Parts: sequence; structure tokens; C-alpha cells
Amino acid sequence: MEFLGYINYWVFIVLMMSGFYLFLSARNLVKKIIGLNLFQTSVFIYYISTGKLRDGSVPIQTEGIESYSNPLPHVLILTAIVVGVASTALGLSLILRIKDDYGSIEEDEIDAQDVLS
Amino acid sequence: MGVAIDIILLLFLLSIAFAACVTRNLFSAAMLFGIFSLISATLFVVLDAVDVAMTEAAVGTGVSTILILITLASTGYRVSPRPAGRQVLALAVSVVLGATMVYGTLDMPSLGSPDAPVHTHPIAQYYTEVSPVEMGIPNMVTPLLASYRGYDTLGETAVVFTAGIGVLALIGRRRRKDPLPIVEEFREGGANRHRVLRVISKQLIPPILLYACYVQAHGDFGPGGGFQAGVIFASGLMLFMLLFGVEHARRIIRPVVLEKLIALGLLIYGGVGLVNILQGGAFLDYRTLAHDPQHGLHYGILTIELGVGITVAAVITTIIYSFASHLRDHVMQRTLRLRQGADAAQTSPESGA
Amino acid sequence: MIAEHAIILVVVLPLLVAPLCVLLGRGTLAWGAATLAVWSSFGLALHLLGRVLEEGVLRYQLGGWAPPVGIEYRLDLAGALVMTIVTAIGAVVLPYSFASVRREIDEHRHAWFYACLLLCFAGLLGITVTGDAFNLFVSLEISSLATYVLVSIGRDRRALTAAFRYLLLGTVGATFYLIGVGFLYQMTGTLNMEDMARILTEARPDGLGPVHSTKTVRAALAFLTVGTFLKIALFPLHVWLPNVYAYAPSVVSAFLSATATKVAILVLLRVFYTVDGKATPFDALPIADTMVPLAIVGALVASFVAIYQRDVKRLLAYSSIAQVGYMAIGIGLATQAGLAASLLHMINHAIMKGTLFLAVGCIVYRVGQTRLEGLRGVGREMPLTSTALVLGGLSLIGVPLTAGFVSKWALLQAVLADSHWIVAALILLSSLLSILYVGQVIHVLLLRKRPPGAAPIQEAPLWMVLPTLVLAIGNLWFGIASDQAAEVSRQAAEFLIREVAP
Amino acid sequence: MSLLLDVLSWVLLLSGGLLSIVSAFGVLRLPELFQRMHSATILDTLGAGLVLSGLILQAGFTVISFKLFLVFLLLALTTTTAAHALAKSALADGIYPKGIDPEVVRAGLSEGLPGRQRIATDRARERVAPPASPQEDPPPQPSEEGGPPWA
Repeated sequence: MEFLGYINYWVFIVLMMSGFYLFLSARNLVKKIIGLNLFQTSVFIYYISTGKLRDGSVPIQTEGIESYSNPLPHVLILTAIVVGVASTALGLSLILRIKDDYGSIEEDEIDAQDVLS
Repeated sequence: MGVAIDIILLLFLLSIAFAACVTRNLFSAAMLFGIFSLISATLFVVLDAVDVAMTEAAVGTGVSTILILITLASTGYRVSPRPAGRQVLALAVSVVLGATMVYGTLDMPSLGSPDAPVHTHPIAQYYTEVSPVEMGIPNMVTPLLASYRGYDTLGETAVVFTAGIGVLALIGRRRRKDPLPIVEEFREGGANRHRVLRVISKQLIPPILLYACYVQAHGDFGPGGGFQAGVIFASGLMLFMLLFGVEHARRIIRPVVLEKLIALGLLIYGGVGLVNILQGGAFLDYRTLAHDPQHGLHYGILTIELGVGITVAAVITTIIYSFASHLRDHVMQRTLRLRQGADAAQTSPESGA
Repeated sequence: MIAEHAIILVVVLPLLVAPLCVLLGRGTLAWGAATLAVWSSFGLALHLLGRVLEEGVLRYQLGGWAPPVGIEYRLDLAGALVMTIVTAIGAVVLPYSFASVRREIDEHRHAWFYACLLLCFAGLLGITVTGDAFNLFVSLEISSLATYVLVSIGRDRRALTAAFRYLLLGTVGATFYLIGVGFLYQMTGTLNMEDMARILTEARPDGLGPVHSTKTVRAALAFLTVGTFLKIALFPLHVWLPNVYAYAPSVVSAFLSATATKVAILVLLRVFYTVDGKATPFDALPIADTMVPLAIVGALVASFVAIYQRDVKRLLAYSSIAQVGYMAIGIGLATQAGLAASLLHMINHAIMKGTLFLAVGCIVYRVGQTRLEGLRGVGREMPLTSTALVLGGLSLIGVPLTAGFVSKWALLQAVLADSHWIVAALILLSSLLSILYVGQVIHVLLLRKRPPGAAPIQEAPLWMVLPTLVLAIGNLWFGIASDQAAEVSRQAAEFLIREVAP
Repeated sequence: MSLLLDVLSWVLLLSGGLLSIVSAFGVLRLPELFQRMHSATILDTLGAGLVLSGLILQAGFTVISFKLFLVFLLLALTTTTAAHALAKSALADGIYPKGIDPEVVRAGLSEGLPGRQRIATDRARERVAPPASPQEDPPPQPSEEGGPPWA
């Protein structure tokens, strides 16, 4: 059980790494956004796991239940999810404008055009 | 049993993340992200975070994925191959990131350990034991979100507001004096198309909107609240827009009205805080709203949740409208161009002869 | 009543006037509302600075909940100092913006522009007052998101890619910050900065030394530091900055260059001193050993690159990176004198970069572009603007009797007090480089002749020139009567350091 | 009585689970889009329906079983509609079931189809027109410039 407690964290870390790798390696702007979202979602999972109490239950008061998981991380992540989707929406609308103005969403092609202008 | 579910979900997540890294197709990467969100929402339920699960399912799987798909529809699915050197560099940086984090986990309390500082710190007891008594609200997330850390939520609403204004400023359609020539078939969104879908969705949309109101009002007792309600409400409108065309939807709820609603929600929230100051309390101290502090808290929480709900619903609808209108203009221009090209191809041999 | 709630009103007023701007909908009305909000914030900030100097730390319990259950606003002298800088720059920039925004931004976007400017302003102020680690993240994101919109709202298409890159890196920085806070939260169980600092020094429940010696807290510190470095644009994480400052609308460049990096530096101070202070982060991690070399290399490289820029705004942006390097050196020294010099340089850099970008904005208003070839002799026909530009430039170089000299001198003294001779020499070298790039701008603007046949140019409108001149005179004022600012920053540094000492 | 209900509900649950596994294999192994869809819809309707009715029996006559019934209704409405939409868009994109004369499908599709879809069917006609190897239908890829239905 003790070991399992750490396995969870390491899986989250691998998830974060894959999101971050996708973000760094992609040249396509939409793919970068997808990678960033994966990265953030994995961070959210990590956060939520910190509030989990073994044998705890959902933090909604119910008769007959004594121990609840800590609701604080839940509130933080609610906020963080909203912030995440807000920046995703902004990023995607920037991509749409970039596509309109440059005709491409590949980083290399955009850079090449910027150097020329 | 819980452990088995946990392990299966983690395996799912790992394979999805791997597939997303490997795939060359942007469409499948976007879909994989949506599935990743959905599975992580399930994991949130296992980890006792039902409110978060609801939000992640609505936002990650719903809104984010749809936004990515609409973007892809106008940018195309093509991905040029990545240079190998960059991939190696990216891998190295991610490994450094992972190594730092693994180093950080070494001294962490294990998952769910009751001795962890997160559970032994007095505020944890406060939130789970004092709060239900003090507030009279069974769902501990709601008072924490709306009152103890209500200022964070005000900030969160401001972030949503910023995103709405930002999307409008970036791709919002300005009221043109000379509108694009509308291709005839686009005018009514194709009245005969998707008959089955339309019939079914017409039955679904009212329950969705009703459910949004339920989630809005029921946040004190079960999972839910202003944010989730706003997203669900917006997704009902989104469904309508998908089937009946964005022009039709824009006629029913005008973008100008939405713009005002975005501002109104944030103002309601902040206004409650200012009223509290005028009543002699601290900013967002709802206890000043009524003679009985607990009643005041209830009034305050209901009002600010309403503000959050209005802003979120209006912002998400605005964002979807803007994206869809942008795409519609894009497709229409392309159709016009294609048609002109076809006309030119038809006329050119004659003129040549 | 206002005095009692001033600390919250200073943030909430602009935050709530932003939706009001959208409701008003008209450019002029929105501008009026925004100006009023920013000016009242400025007044409140001055009032707060005075009170902090007299009474020490000010506290405010949001929602009436005692910390750590609720969120606490906590204003110390460093925070009040940065708050005053931000509000002062805002108060100068807003009157200026009226004409400039009309020229550079499409009319139907004006109300949205002012709303975003106010949100960015409120977010930055929120960072300066908050005493809660997560609330800091929320404020950071309000200001960041508003910044992305502000940068990309103009007409230059290159601003879009600049804003997008900033969005990606800014989000990564914020997520790193979030990870760091998560680690700290896991080890302390609280989000209140003071409470965190207290628990970090306590013994661990399993009896193995204090909490701050755990690997988790060290990793947290690393994430917080790297995340904040991204926001500060410290070399080599500065890649987003030049294009953002170069292609944003003039008002936005001026406002951001004078405020955003300063607030990010305050975040760094919060991490190092307020949260982790008693854990002596400078001993736990090799921060001084990495930060000072990075900062000095950054200062040199950025100054060197600035010489070769053909675009005035890009040139100034690179010089900003160099100046941020100076501030980072002061922090990296981890001495009181170094910290005081950094804070002082923060004030002065805000004033001089504000002056320079505003002056360039005046030129853009008349000439419409910022490439050096196109600006030959322009300064001769715009005497007031070029006066401001020269004053700001001299201050940037660090000529005696200007603000830049005072803080650079303080920094040199702090470096020499630690007998880092090489660092001192390199700072001087970088200053020499700054003579080259500032000289180049002045040369092109004033000494070269206008190309024959070029259309005559008028001085920029009064409402743009006046704010520019006000800031330009600020350069002289803080150069000659420098004692007050120096004293305030010394006290702020002393307070931060004293928090560290047991 | 309760034993009988228990047994019945477990039978329902297990058969639902079995169907889900079978249909998952189907999605993985079947060769063609429409066959895979067929397999997936079995899971959506019958599999989920069996599991839900098993759960309803477990829950007894409570508000929970009413909620489960609502979930069942929702699934029955949405999954079938979604399958319909998927099949239709596949046809519009020129992917036809094996062994069916494309002309028949096309004749049905072309009626009352304006705009983009007509273009798409025209494109599909070109793609299918040389009947060299009807076995090699293109895999279900989104067409590169395909717009969504509402555009």
C-alpha cells in the first residue's frame, strides 16, 4: 500500500513529462496547446491527489461518515481548471488570427515570414 | 477494489498520453486530449473530488476539445515532421523536469496518508468539521469556494471575463457595413439537413438548460455551483448552435446582450463585496447581509454563485459564437473561391475558343 | 471607512471598473472611467505607502475570515513600494493613452482595451498585496491573460506571434509556480505565506530535522524559482520579451516594461524571503551561484544584442533584459545592500523605461513606425519628445544626476562590499555598451538630417507629451533628490531580510 | 424474493459486462468503419442498458434508481443519434459500407443536400468512380478541409 502511494505520484509525473515533451517538441501551434493542456491536467491530478485521505469520503456532509478528504485542493483546482480553459481559449483564438494573417500555423513557416518582413 | 480501479485508470491515462505524443494526426491528438480529460475526471471521482470531476468533464472534455476541433477545422490537420534534434532536446528537458519532481516526491507523505500535513493542519479540520456547522451547508466545497476563499473565486471570474473580452477583441466579428456575400446554401444553415439530429436535440435542449438551473441552485447540497451550471447552460446553447447554425443562434441570443451579461456577472460578484463594505464588514464578508450571520452567508453565496454562473455561461457562449462565426466566414470564403475557380475553369475554354 | 478598506479598494476598484467599461461600451466613456479608477488607486497607494512607513505591515482579512482559514491581504514595505510604482506609471500612462490608442487600435476595440488594461493593472496590484500563495497565482493569471490580449490587440501581425509565444511561456511559468505551491502545500498544509514560513522551520512530524530541509521543499523552491524567472525574463528565459515589447501598442509597451517585470521580481522576493525566508533558500540551493552569473551574462549579452537592433522598441526591450539582469544581481548577492540596490533600481528603471517607451510612442504617433532608418532627424522637429528621450537615455546609461546613476552606484557599492571585483567590472562594461546603443538612437534622431523631401512633422499632441515629460523630470528628480527613495528601499530591504533573521 | 432479485441483477450486470468486452473486441478487430460502429453501438445501447437495469434492481425502489433510469433514457437518445450522425458523415465523406452499390447510397444522399455536402458527395463520387478495387476503402480519416455541419 505504501509503495502504491508513491506509484501514483510517479505516474502523474510521467503524464506531466509527456505533456511537456509534446509541448516542447511540437512545431505546430495547435499541438503545442494540446501538449500544454495535457501538462496542466496532469498537474491538476497531482493536486487533487494531495487532498485524498485514505478511507476518507467525498467532502459532502453525510450521516454516518466521520472522515472526509480535504476539500481545499478541490477548490484550488476548480479555479485552476477555469484559468486553464481561459488561456486555452485565448491561445486558440490567437492561432486563428495567426492562420488568417500568416496562412500557416507551423512555427518554422511563421518565423520565416517574420524574418522577411 | 478501489486500488484496481485506480490502477486501470492510471494505465489508461499513460497509454493515452503516449499515443498523444506519438500520433502524427492533429485530429486524433485533439480527441485523445478529450479522452484524457474524461478519464482524469473519472480519476477525480476516485479521489473524492466530485465537484472537480464535474468541471473537468464539462470543461476539458467538452469546451476545450470542441474549441480545439473548431480551430483545427479552419487551420487543417496537416503536421509537418519534427526535426530530430529538437525532439532530443525536448526529451532531455522533460526528463530534467521529471527528475526534479521525482526528487521532490521522495520526502512526500504517501498518497492518502492521514499523517500528511495536509490533513493534520488545523485548517483541514476547520474546513471539514467547523464549516458545515458554521455555514449550515453540507457540501464543504461550496462555502470554501464562495466564502472562505471567495476572493480567489472573484479572481477566477475576472480571468473568465478577461478570456471572453480577449476572444472578442481577437476574433469577434465587427459589425460590418458591407457584409460578406452570403452563399445561398448557408443562409438557413441547410433547412433539410440533419433532420434526425434536430428532432432529438430539440427534446434534449430544454432538459439540459433545466439541469443547469438545478446545478446552479443545488450547489449547497451536492456537487455543482455557478461555474458548472454556467458551462452546462452554455453547452445547451452550443448544441443548438451546432444544429441550427450560428446565425440562427445569434438571432436568439444576440452577441451584444452576451457582452453585457459577461460584465454584469462580474459586477454582481464585486457588488456584493462592496455592499458588505458599506454594511460595515470586510470585503466579501456576507455575514453583514442579514441579521442572522448564517442567513447572510447563504444570501451572499447564492448571489455570487449567480454572478459566476452568468459570467461563465455568457463567456463560453461568446467564445463558441466567435469561433464558429470565424469558421463559418472561413468556409464561406473558401466555397466562394472554389466556385469562382470552377466558373473560371468552365468559361476559360470557351473564351479560349 | 475608506482608510480602513484602502488596501482592498486599491485592487478591487480597477477590477470592477473593467466590466463597467464594457457596459459603457464607448471608447471615450471607458477611457474616462478607467482614468478615474487608476487615479484613485494611485491616491490610495500613496496613502498606503505612508501608512506602511509609519505603522509597519498592514493586514486585511478578506471575507472577515482569519488567516489561514481565509485569504489575507498583507502589505509590507516592499509590496507598498512596487504598488506605488505600478499605480504611478498607470496614472501617467492613462492620460497619454487617449490619443495614442485612438491612433493605434481599431475603434470598436477601445472599450475592451481599457477593460483589459484595468484588469492587468488590478492583477499586478493584487500580486503586490496578497499574503496567500495561491491567491498570488490567481492575480498573476489575471494580469497575464489581460497582457496577452493587450499585446495582440493592435494592428501589427507580428504582435500575434509574440503574444502567442508569451502565452505559452507565461502559462508554463504559472504552471511551474503552481507545482511549487502544490509541493509546499503538501509539506505544510496551508497556503498562507506567513503560516508556511512558520511551519517550514518546525520539526517534521517524523522527527527528522526541520521541514524546509526536505527534498520536497527544495524541489518546490526550484520550481518556484524557474517559474518566476520565466516571468521576469531573466536570461536565458527571456526569449518571449523582445517581440512582446517591440510589437505591442506603444501604451502597452510603456506600461508593461515599467511594471510587469517589477512585479515578477516582487514574486521572486516573496518566494525567497516571505515564504521561504527562515529556511535560508540561499544556503539550501545554489541560487546565488546560478543567479548572479546568469544575470551578469544576461546583462552583457542583452546589451550587446541591443546595439545591433534596427528597431527602437526592440532595442529598448533588449535593454530591459539587461536592466533586469542588474536587479537580479542585487537579489543574488543576498545581502541587505544588494537587495536595497535592486529595489531602488526597480523604481528607477520603471521611471526611465516608462519615459523612453512613452517618448517612442509619441514618435510612433507622428511617424507611424519605429525602424531607425525611418527616424533620421525626427527628433529635431519634435523638441519636447526628444528632450524626454535624451533624459531617459542618459538615465539608462547611468550619467550622474539622473536616477539611473543613483541605483547603479548603489548596486556597484553592494557588489564591491562583497568584493566581487569581476562582477563590478562586468557591470561597468555593460554600462559602456549601453552608451553605444543609447547613443545610436540619439544620433539618428537628433544629429542626422531628415531625408530631403520628407514631410514635415509636428510635435505630438499635448496630452501625450505632458505625461512623457512628467516621467522624464522624474528621472532628474530621483537623480538629484535621491535620498527619499533610497531610504524607503533600504527600509524595505531591511524588513525583508529581518524576516529571515530568527 | 431478495435473493431472486439479486441473482437477476447479477445476471444482468454480468451479461452487460460481457457484451461490453465483446463489443470492445469488435471495435478493435472488425475490418471496416460501419462494422466497427455496429459493434460500438451494441455497447452503447444494450451493454449499458443491461448494466443500468442490473443496477436499478440493486438499488431497489429509490430515487437512485429513478436517476439511473434517466441516465438510461439519455443514453438511449444520445448514443443512437450520435451513431446516426457518425454514419451519415462517413457517407458524406465518401466511405461506403462493403457490398453496397455506392450509386444507391448516393442517390439517397444527394436529395435535398445543399452546400458543402453536395460538394463532398461530388468529391466522393470522383473518389469512388474508378471501381478498380472497391475493397480498398480509405480509412476513416477526417478530410483535410472538411468543415463541420453547422458551418
